[in-house]
Amino acid sequence: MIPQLDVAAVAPMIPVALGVLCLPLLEVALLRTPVLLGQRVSAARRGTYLATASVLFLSVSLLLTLNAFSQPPRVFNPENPMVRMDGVALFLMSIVLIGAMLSVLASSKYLEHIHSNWGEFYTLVLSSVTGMMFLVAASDLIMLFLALELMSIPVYALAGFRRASLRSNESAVKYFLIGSFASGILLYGSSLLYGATGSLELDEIATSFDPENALDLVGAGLVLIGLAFKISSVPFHQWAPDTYEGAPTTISAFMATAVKVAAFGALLRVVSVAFAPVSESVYGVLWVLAALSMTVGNVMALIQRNLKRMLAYSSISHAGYLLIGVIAGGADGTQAVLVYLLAYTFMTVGAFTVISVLTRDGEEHDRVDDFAGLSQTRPGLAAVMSICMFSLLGMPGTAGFIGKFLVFSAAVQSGLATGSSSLIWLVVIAVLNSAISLGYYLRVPATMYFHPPRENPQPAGNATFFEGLVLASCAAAVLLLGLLPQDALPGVSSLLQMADVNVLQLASDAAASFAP
Amino acid sequence: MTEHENAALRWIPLLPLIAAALSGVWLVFARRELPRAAVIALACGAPIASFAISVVQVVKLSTQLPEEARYYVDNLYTWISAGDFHAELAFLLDPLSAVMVLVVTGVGSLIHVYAVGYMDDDPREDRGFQRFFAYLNLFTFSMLMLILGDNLLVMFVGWEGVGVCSYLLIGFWYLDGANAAAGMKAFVVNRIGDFGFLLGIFLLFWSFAQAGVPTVEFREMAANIGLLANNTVELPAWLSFLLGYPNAPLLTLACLCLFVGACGKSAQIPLYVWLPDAMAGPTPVSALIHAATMVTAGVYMVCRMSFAYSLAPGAQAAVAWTGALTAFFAATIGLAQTDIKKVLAYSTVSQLGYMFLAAGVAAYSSAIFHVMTHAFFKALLFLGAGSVILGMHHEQDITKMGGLRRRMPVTWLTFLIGVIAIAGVPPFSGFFSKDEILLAANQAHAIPGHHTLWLIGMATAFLTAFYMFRLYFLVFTGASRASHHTQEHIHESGNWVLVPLVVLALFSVIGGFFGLPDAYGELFGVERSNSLHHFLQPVVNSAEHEIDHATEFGLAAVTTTVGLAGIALATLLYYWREDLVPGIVSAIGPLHALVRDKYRIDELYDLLIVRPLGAVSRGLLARGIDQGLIDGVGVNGTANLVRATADGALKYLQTGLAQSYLLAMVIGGALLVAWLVRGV
Amino acid sequence: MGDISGYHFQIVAALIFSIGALGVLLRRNMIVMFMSIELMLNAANLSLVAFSREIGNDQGQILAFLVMVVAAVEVAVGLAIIISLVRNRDTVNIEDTSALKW
Amino acid sequence: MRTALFWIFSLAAVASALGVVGNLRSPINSALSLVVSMLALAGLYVLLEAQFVGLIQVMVYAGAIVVLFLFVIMLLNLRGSGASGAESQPIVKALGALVVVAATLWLARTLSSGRAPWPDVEQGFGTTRAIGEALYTDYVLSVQVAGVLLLAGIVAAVVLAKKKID
Amino acid sequence: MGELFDTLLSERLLSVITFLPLATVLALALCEGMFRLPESVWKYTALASSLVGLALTLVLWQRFDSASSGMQLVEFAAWIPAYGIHYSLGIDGIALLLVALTSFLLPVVLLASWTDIHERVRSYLFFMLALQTGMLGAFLSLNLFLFYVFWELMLIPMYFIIGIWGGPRRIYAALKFFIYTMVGSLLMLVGIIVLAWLHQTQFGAPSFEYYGTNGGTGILDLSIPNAGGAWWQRQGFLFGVFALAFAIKVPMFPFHTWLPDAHVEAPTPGSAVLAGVLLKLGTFGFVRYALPLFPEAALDWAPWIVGLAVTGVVYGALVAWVQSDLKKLVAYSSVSHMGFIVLGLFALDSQGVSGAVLQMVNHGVSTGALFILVGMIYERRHVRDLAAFGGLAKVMPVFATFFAIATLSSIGLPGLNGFVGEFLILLGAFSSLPWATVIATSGVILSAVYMLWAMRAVFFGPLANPANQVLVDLGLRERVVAVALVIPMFWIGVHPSTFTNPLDRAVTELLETMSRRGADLASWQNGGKRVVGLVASTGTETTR
Repeated sequence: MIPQLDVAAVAPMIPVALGVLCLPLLEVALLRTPVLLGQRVSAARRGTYLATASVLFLSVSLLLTLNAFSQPPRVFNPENPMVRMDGVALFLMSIVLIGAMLSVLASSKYLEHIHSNWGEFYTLVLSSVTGMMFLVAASDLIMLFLALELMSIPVYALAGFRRASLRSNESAVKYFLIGSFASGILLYGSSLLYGATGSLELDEIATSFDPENALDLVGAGLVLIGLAFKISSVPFHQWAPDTYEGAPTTISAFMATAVKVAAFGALLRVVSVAFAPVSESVYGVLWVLAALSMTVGNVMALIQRNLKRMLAYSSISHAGYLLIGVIAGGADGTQAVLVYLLAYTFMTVGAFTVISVLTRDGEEHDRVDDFAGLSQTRPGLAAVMSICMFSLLGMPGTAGFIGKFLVFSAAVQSGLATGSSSLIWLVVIAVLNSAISLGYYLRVPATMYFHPPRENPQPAGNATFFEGLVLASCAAAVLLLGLLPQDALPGVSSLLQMADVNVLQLASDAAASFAP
Repeated sequence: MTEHENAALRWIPLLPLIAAALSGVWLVFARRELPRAAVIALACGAPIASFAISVVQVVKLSTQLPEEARYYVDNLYTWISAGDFHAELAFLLDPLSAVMVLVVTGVGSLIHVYAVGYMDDDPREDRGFQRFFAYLNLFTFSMLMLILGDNLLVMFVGWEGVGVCSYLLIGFWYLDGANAAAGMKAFVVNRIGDFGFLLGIFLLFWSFAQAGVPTVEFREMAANIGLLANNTVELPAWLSFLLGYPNAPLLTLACLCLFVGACGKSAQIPLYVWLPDAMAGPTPVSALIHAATMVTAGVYMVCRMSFAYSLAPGAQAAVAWTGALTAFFAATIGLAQTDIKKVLAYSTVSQLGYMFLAAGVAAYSSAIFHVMTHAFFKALLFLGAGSVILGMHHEQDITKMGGLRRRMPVTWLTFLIGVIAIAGVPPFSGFFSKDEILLAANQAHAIPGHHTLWLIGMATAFLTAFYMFRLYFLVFTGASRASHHTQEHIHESGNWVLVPLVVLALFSVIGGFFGLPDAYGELFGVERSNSLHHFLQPVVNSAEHEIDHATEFGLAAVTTTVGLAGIALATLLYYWREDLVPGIVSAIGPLHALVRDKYRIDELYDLLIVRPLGAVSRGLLARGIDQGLIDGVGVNGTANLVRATADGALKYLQTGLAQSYLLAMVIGGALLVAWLVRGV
Repeated sequence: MGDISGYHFQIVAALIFSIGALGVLLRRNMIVMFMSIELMLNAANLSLVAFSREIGNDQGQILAFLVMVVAAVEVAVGLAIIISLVRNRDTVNIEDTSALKW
Repeated sequence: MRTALFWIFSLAAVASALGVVGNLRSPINSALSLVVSMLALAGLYVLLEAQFVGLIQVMVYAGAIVVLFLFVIMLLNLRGSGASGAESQPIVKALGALVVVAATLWLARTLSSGRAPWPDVEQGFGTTRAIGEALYTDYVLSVQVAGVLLLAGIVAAVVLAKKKID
Repeated sequence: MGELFDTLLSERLLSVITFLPLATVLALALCEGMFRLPESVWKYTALASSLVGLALTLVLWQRFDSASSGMQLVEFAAWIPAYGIHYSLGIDGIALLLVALTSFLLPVVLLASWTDIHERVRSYLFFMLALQTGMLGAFLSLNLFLFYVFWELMLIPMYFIIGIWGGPRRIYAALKFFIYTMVGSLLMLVGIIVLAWLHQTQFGAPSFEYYGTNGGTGILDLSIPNAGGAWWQRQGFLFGVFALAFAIKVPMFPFHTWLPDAHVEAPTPGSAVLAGVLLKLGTFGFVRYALPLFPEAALDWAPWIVGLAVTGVVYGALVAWVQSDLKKLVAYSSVSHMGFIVLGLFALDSQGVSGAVLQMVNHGVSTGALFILVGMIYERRHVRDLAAFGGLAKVMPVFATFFAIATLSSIGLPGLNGFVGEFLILLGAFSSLPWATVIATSGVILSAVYMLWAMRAVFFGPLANPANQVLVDLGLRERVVAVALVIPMFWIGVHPSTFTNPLDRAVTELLETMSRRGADLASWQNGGKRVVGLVASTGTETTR
C-alpha cells in the first residue's frame, strides 16, 4: 500500500538537500577546470563560486518557504505526517535560511583568512540547514531526532573546520562529545515517552500523556534536557562559550543563530504540542531554566574579554529571554519567540561578521580590546557593531527591542489571562538581567568609539562585497525591524503577491496556525 | 482711571534702572568706558530725576488727596499668577513710602554726587568707575522697588535686589579676597533673613487664602487683617512641648517670620554680623547702603506691615526687645573699635536697634522719623569719614589719625555736626527722633518690661554719645599720629565731596523739625508740629499715648543729660586726659579685648555652624553618603558584586573540562526530572 | 516468554545507559568516552525495541534503525574530529583540551 | 529458553558495557568489550522479535562502527588509557557518579512497576520486510534525511581527517 | 512642493519640529557618503537647522491656543496597530514650554561649542541633533510606546557625546549614565506593557495610546485598582516603576550619583543639554504620566517622594558647597534644584505644579548657561578646579558679569527667572507640606552659599596665578551665546506670564484628571494647612 505522499509539502527542503548533493560535484568540477577549461580557478574564486551557489540553493529554498506561507499547512504523509509545514515551521525555516545565507556569505573570505578554504564547508552548512528545516517541521520524535542529528553532526565538523587550530579542535571535541551525550539523553527520553504513550508522534504523545505517570514525566524531562542543551540553556550551556570561542567565527554565528533557532523551533513544538497536558510542570521547569540562563549568561558575559565568548554568554542569556516567550505560550508567546529569533539572528550574525571581517592571516582579532578605536580605523564596521550591540541590549528602535517587547508583552498578557504572577516575576528578572547586560554590551561601542586606536591597529582594507552585503543587510534589518516592524516585509510580500504582510503579521499568523 | 492711579510712579524706580542697564550693556559690549562725563550724567542724573519726580508726586499726594485715602497706585501688569495666587507688578505711593522715597532719592542723589568725587582716583583697568555707578544705580532701583512695591512680592524683589547690589558693592574691590568674603557674608546672612521673610509670605498668603482673600497686596491685607486676628497655628508636638503651648497665634508667627527677614536686612541680633564686615566696600556704598537706606528696609517693612504687627503683641515684643538689645550690644562694641568705618558701622547697628525698638513699641512714625534723621546724620558721618579716608590716603585706623581739624576744616565741621546729631543733643535732628523713641518705649505698657527697654535705650544713648565723641576726638583733635609721609599729603577733599557733606549737615541740623513733637510745637505755638507723625498716621497706625507735657519734657531732659554725660566722659578721656585711657584699658584688659574682638561672635558662628556644616558636608555627605554609601556600596557595589559573582564563583564552574560540563548537565538534569516527577 | 517481560529489558537498557553515562562522565580518554556514548545510544535502542515489542508497533524499531545510521555517521565524524585534534596535539585525554574556559 | 537467553545476553551486554567503561588499560580492550556488548544486544533484539534491527545491529555496529574505532585507535597508535596524571575533581566526579547511579536505581524501580504483559504481535513483526516496507512508505522521508546525513557525514569525516587537502 | 510645505507646517508641524534635526544630520551623513563635505558645511547646516527649529517653535507657540483644553496639533499615524502602538504626537502647555526650551537651547549650545569641539566634529553634530530629536519626541509623544522609544533613544547620543568628547573618566561616566538610566526605564517598560494589556482586559484591545486622542480609549481611561488584585496590576507597583525611572532621570536623591560623573566628564555642550533638557524628562514624566495615571498611589507615595526631594534639596546644596570642581559644583546644584521641582509637583496644587514646570525651564536655562559658561573658561584654561582660579573678574569682566547673572538666576534672585519658579513651588508646597517647605526653603540660603562661594573662588580674590593673568575675555560669538542665554532669564523673571499663561490650562487639567481618577487632592492640599492649623483655625473651632 503506497500512501499518498505530498512531496510538494517538503518542497522548501529540496533545493537545500539538492545543494548538499550538488556542491561536492561543483567543487570537483571547479577543481578540474584546468582539464575542462584549460584554466585554473584559484582557491579564492572557488570559494566565492561555491558560496554563491550555496546562497542560490538557500534562496530558492527561501522563496519556496515564503511561498508556502500563503498555503494551508501541509503534511508530507497524511497517515504518518513526519513533518508538518505549518506557519511556525515555515517562519523558522525562513530564519534558518536567512541565518545560513548570511553566515555563508560572510564565510567565503573569512575561510581564506583562516587558511581553511575548503569547499566542504558549504556542503556541511547546507546539510545542517537541511536538518534544521526538517527539525523545525518535525512532527514526530523520529524525524525530530534524525533532523537534530543531521543539523548537529555537520556543525560538529564545522566547529572543528579550522583543522590547524587547536582551539577549533578543542571546540569541536567538546561540542561533539557533549552534544552526542545530550542526543543520547534525548533519544532515551524519546524512548521512554514512546514506551509510556505508545507513540512517537507528538500529537499522539499529547493524547495519551499521563501526567500522573513517572515514566511519561521522566521521558519528557529527558527530551527537555536534550533540547535545552541545543538552545544552550543553563545548566546545559557550558559547551557553548568554549565552542563559540574556538569555532571559526562565521560558524559561531551559524551556531548561535541558525542552530539555536531550529532548536527553539523543536522545543516550541515539543513543549506546546506533546507536553501540553503537563504544561504547568514543564513551564515550571522552563521558568527555572529561563531565570538561570538569563542570570548566568549575563553575569558571566560581564567578565569576558573575548568578544566571541562574550557573545556566547549573551546567546545563553537570550535563550533565557526566549524561554519567557515559550512559557508565555499561546499565539502571542509563539509570535514573540518567532520575531525575537528573527531579530536575534540579524544582530548576532552582524556582530560575529564584524569579528570575522577583522580576521587576517589566521589571526582572529576577537578580543574586546582589539576593537579599540575601530570607529576611526573602520567606521563602517564600528557602526554595524554598535547597531548590533544596541540591538542585543534591547535598545528601542532596533530589532532586539521589538523582540524583547513582544516577549514581555506575551508574558504580561499571559499573566493577566491566568492571573498568575510568576511570569511577571520572570519578566522582572529579565529586566534586571537586561540591566546587567548593559555592562558588557556597552563596553564594545565604548571600546570602539572612546578608546584611541591601538598601536598595531586592526587590519585595514575593505570588507568584500559579500561581507559588506552581510553587514549592511544585518544593520538594515535590525533597524528596519526595530523601527517599522509593521512594514518590515513589504517588498517580499509584494514579490509573493501576498497582501498586507509584515513580519509581525506573519509571525502572528504562524503562531495561530500552530497546533493547539 | 481713578484718582489713585498714577503712571508717573513707575519712573521713579525705572530711571535708575535704565541708567544702570545702559551702563551695564555698554560695559558688556563696548571695548572702552563711556566718557566720564556721560557716566556721571547718567549716574547722577537718574536718581536726581527720580528725586524730582518723587517730590512732585509726594506734593501731589499730600495736596490733592484727602488724608484718609492718600495713596497712588501704578499697576503695570500681573507679574506672577498661578491658581488663586496673583502678584501684580504695581507701585504704591502713600505717606509711608513717600517719606522713604524722598529720603532714598534725596540722600541717594547726594551720595551719588559724592561718589563722583570719591571714586575719581580709583585706578582700575576693568572700567571700575562706570561699573561702580551702574551698581549704584541698580541699587537705587532696587531700593525704590522695595519701598514702592504694592505687595509683598514686589517688595521682595527690591529686598533681594538691594542684597545683591550690596554684595556687588561690598566686594567692589574684589582683588582683595577679604572684600569678596565680606560681600558673600552679607549676602548669605541676608538670605537667612529672606528665608524667614519667604515663610512669612507663605503663611500670610495661605491664611488669607483660607479666609477667602488670597492676596499679598498691602492695602488688601490691611483691610482684611481682622479676619486673621484670632487664627492660631497648631504647632507640631515637639515644638509645642518646647514652647509650652499647643498653638501659636498666626499673626505672631507670621510677623516673627517676617521679622527674621528684617533682622537679616537691618543687621539685628543675631544676624548683624555682616554689617561691620560690609565696610569693606567703598565709603559711598557704606553711606548709602549700609547706613542711610538699605539697612533701614527692615524697619520700613515692619512699619509697612504695622497692621499685622499691631495685632501680634508677641511679635511686637520680640521686635522691641531685639531692637533694644541690639542697640545696646552694638554700642558696646563700638566703644573699642579703632577703624573709623567700623565704629560707624556698629553705631549704625545700634541706631537700627533704636528704630526697631520704636517699631516694636508701635511707635512706627517715630521709627520712620529716626530712619530719616539717621539717614541724614549717618550718611553725613560716613561721607565725612570717607573724606577723611581720602585725605589720609586710605588710612582707616583712628589710632593713626588725629588733629585733622585744621587740615580738613569743612570735613571737620560737618562731621562734628553729625556727631552732635547722633549723640542726641538738642535741637539737632537725632535728639528729636531718639527722644520720641525713648518716650514711646517708656510708655509702651503693652510690651513686657518696657521700663527695662527704656533703661537700655538710655544706656545706649550714653554709650553712643561717648563713642561718637571718642571717634571725633581721636580723628580731629590732638596731635596727628599719622606717619610723616601721610601727614604731608593730608588735604581737604574736592567739591564733589564737600557739597553733599554740607547739604547733609544742614539736614542733620534741621531734620528734626519735620517731626517736632507736638509738645514742643506748642511751645512755639505751632499746631500739629509733628507733621511727619500726622502724615504717616493713616498708614502706620502708631500707638498714641496720652502723657502730660511735663513728663514728656522731663524724660527729654533725662535723655539730654545722659547724652551730655557721655560727651563729657569722652571729652575727659580723649581730649583732656588722654593719658588715662591706657590705664583704664589695661584695668579691664580681658573685657576690653573681648569687646574689641566684637565678643568673638563671628568666631562663635564659625565654630558652631559653618565649620560643623562644612565638616558634615564634606566628610559625611560627600564622602560618606555620596561616594561611600550610594556610589560605593549601592551603585558600584552592586556592579562589583555581580562581577565578583562571576569572577569569584561562577567562573570556576566553567572549568574548560568537558566532563565537568557533563556533570553539571547530569546534576541539573536529575534535578529537572526530579522536579517534574515530584508529585508522582 | 514466561517470567521475562518488558521491564526486564528496560532495566537492562537503563543499566547500560547509565554505565555509558558513567563512562562519559568518568573516563578521560576521549575514545572511550565516545564508546560510552555509543553504549548510551545502544541502550536507548534496546529500550526502543523493547517498547516496540511491548506496544506492538514498529515505530520503535524504525527509530532504532535510524539511530544506527546516525550512530555510524556520528562515529565517523567524531573520530575524524578526534583525529584532527590528535594531529595537532598528541593526546586523547579530554582534560588536555581545556584551554577554552571561563 | 528465552528466559535463559535473555539472562545470558543481558548479563553479557551489561558486563561487557562495564568492560568498556571500566577497562583502564587500553582502549583496544574497551573496543573489544564494545563488540561483545553490541552482539549481546543483537541477541536481545532477536528475542524482542526485531530480527531486522538485530541483523543491522551486528552489521553496522559490530561490523562497522567498532571496527572504525579500532582502526582509529591503531591509526593514532594510542597506548594506555590516555589518562595522564591524577584524576581531576575526584569528589565532583564521584558525586556525579552517585547521581547517575541513584537515578538509575530510581528509574529501574519506576520501570518495573505495573507493566502489562506483552501483547501478541502480528506475523512478520520486525522482519526485514515489515520494517523495509514501513521505511520506504510511511517513513521514506526519514530515509531520505538519513541519506543526506550519511553524505554529510562522509564529507565531514573526509574534510576533517584527510591528511592534506588539495 | 509648496503644497507639501503648507501641509507639513499646518498639519505636521510637531513632526517637522521633532524630526528636522535628525533629518538634517541624516541628509548630511548621506551627502558625506557621496562627496566629502567640509566640516564647516556640517557646522553651518546644523546651526541653521537648529535655528529653523527655533523659528518653527515660535510658529508653534503662536499657533498654540492657551485657552483650549487637551492636546493640540495632534498627529496620528498607525504604527503597529495590532498592539495599539501608533505614532501620535500632541502638545499641551507643559510640553510646549519644554519643547521651546529644547529648541532654544540647541542652537545656543551649538554656537557655544563652535570651537570647543574640534575632533570628529561631524559625529558630534550628528549626535547632538539626533539627541534633539529624541528629546523633542519624548516631550511630544502621546503613545506610551513611542514615548519609551524616544526616551531610550536619547541615551545613545548622550552616551557617545560623553564617551567620545568627555574628560578623563568619560568611559566610566558614560557607562554609568547609560546603565543607571536604563535600569530605571526597563522596569518602566514592564509597567507600560502591563498597562497596555490592562487596556485589553478593560476595553477589548491592547493600546499604548495615552489619551485615546484618535477617537478611542486610552491608557488614561483605565481604571487601575489601588488595592486588591495581583500586586503588579495595582497602582502602587505601577507608580513605583514609573516613578523609579523618572526619579533616576531627575535625578532625585539617592539616585543622583550618575549625574555628577556624567556632568563632570561630559563636554560642555553635553553637560548643558543634559542639565538643560534631559533632566527635565524625569520631572516631565511625573507630570505627564506618573501623577495622572496613578493618582492614588501617587498620594500614597508622595510623603516619601517629598521626603527624598527635600533631602535632595538640602543634600545637593551641602555637597555642592564642598566641591572643588566647578562643574561638579554645578552638577550637585542641579540635584538640589531638581529637588525643588519634584517638591513643587507633589504639592499637587496649581501654584506648586505651575512653579515646578516653570522651574524646569528656568533650571534648563540657568544651569545650561552655567555649564556653557564653565565650558568657556574650561576651553581657555583646561582646568575646572576652583583653586586654580581667582581674580578672573579683572581679566574677564564680561565673562564675570554673565556668570554672575547666571549665578543669581540659579539662586533665585527676584527679577530673574529662578525666583518665579522657586517661589511658586514653595508657595504651593507650603499649603500641603509646610514642614517640608520650611526645610526646602533653607535651600534658598544654601544655594547662595555654594554659588557665591564658587563666584568668589573664581572671580574674586587676588589674580595670583600667572596662567589666569593672560586670559582673554569673551569674544563676539561667546557674547552672543551669553546674551542669548541671559535674555530668557530676564524675560521669565520680569514677565513670567508669557510662559505661565499656556501652562495654566494644562496644570488645571492635570489636577482635574487626578481628582477624576480618584485622588483626594483636596485633603492632600489641606493636609499641610491642617498641620499648621490653617484650616480649622478661624475663630472658635480651633480649641481642641
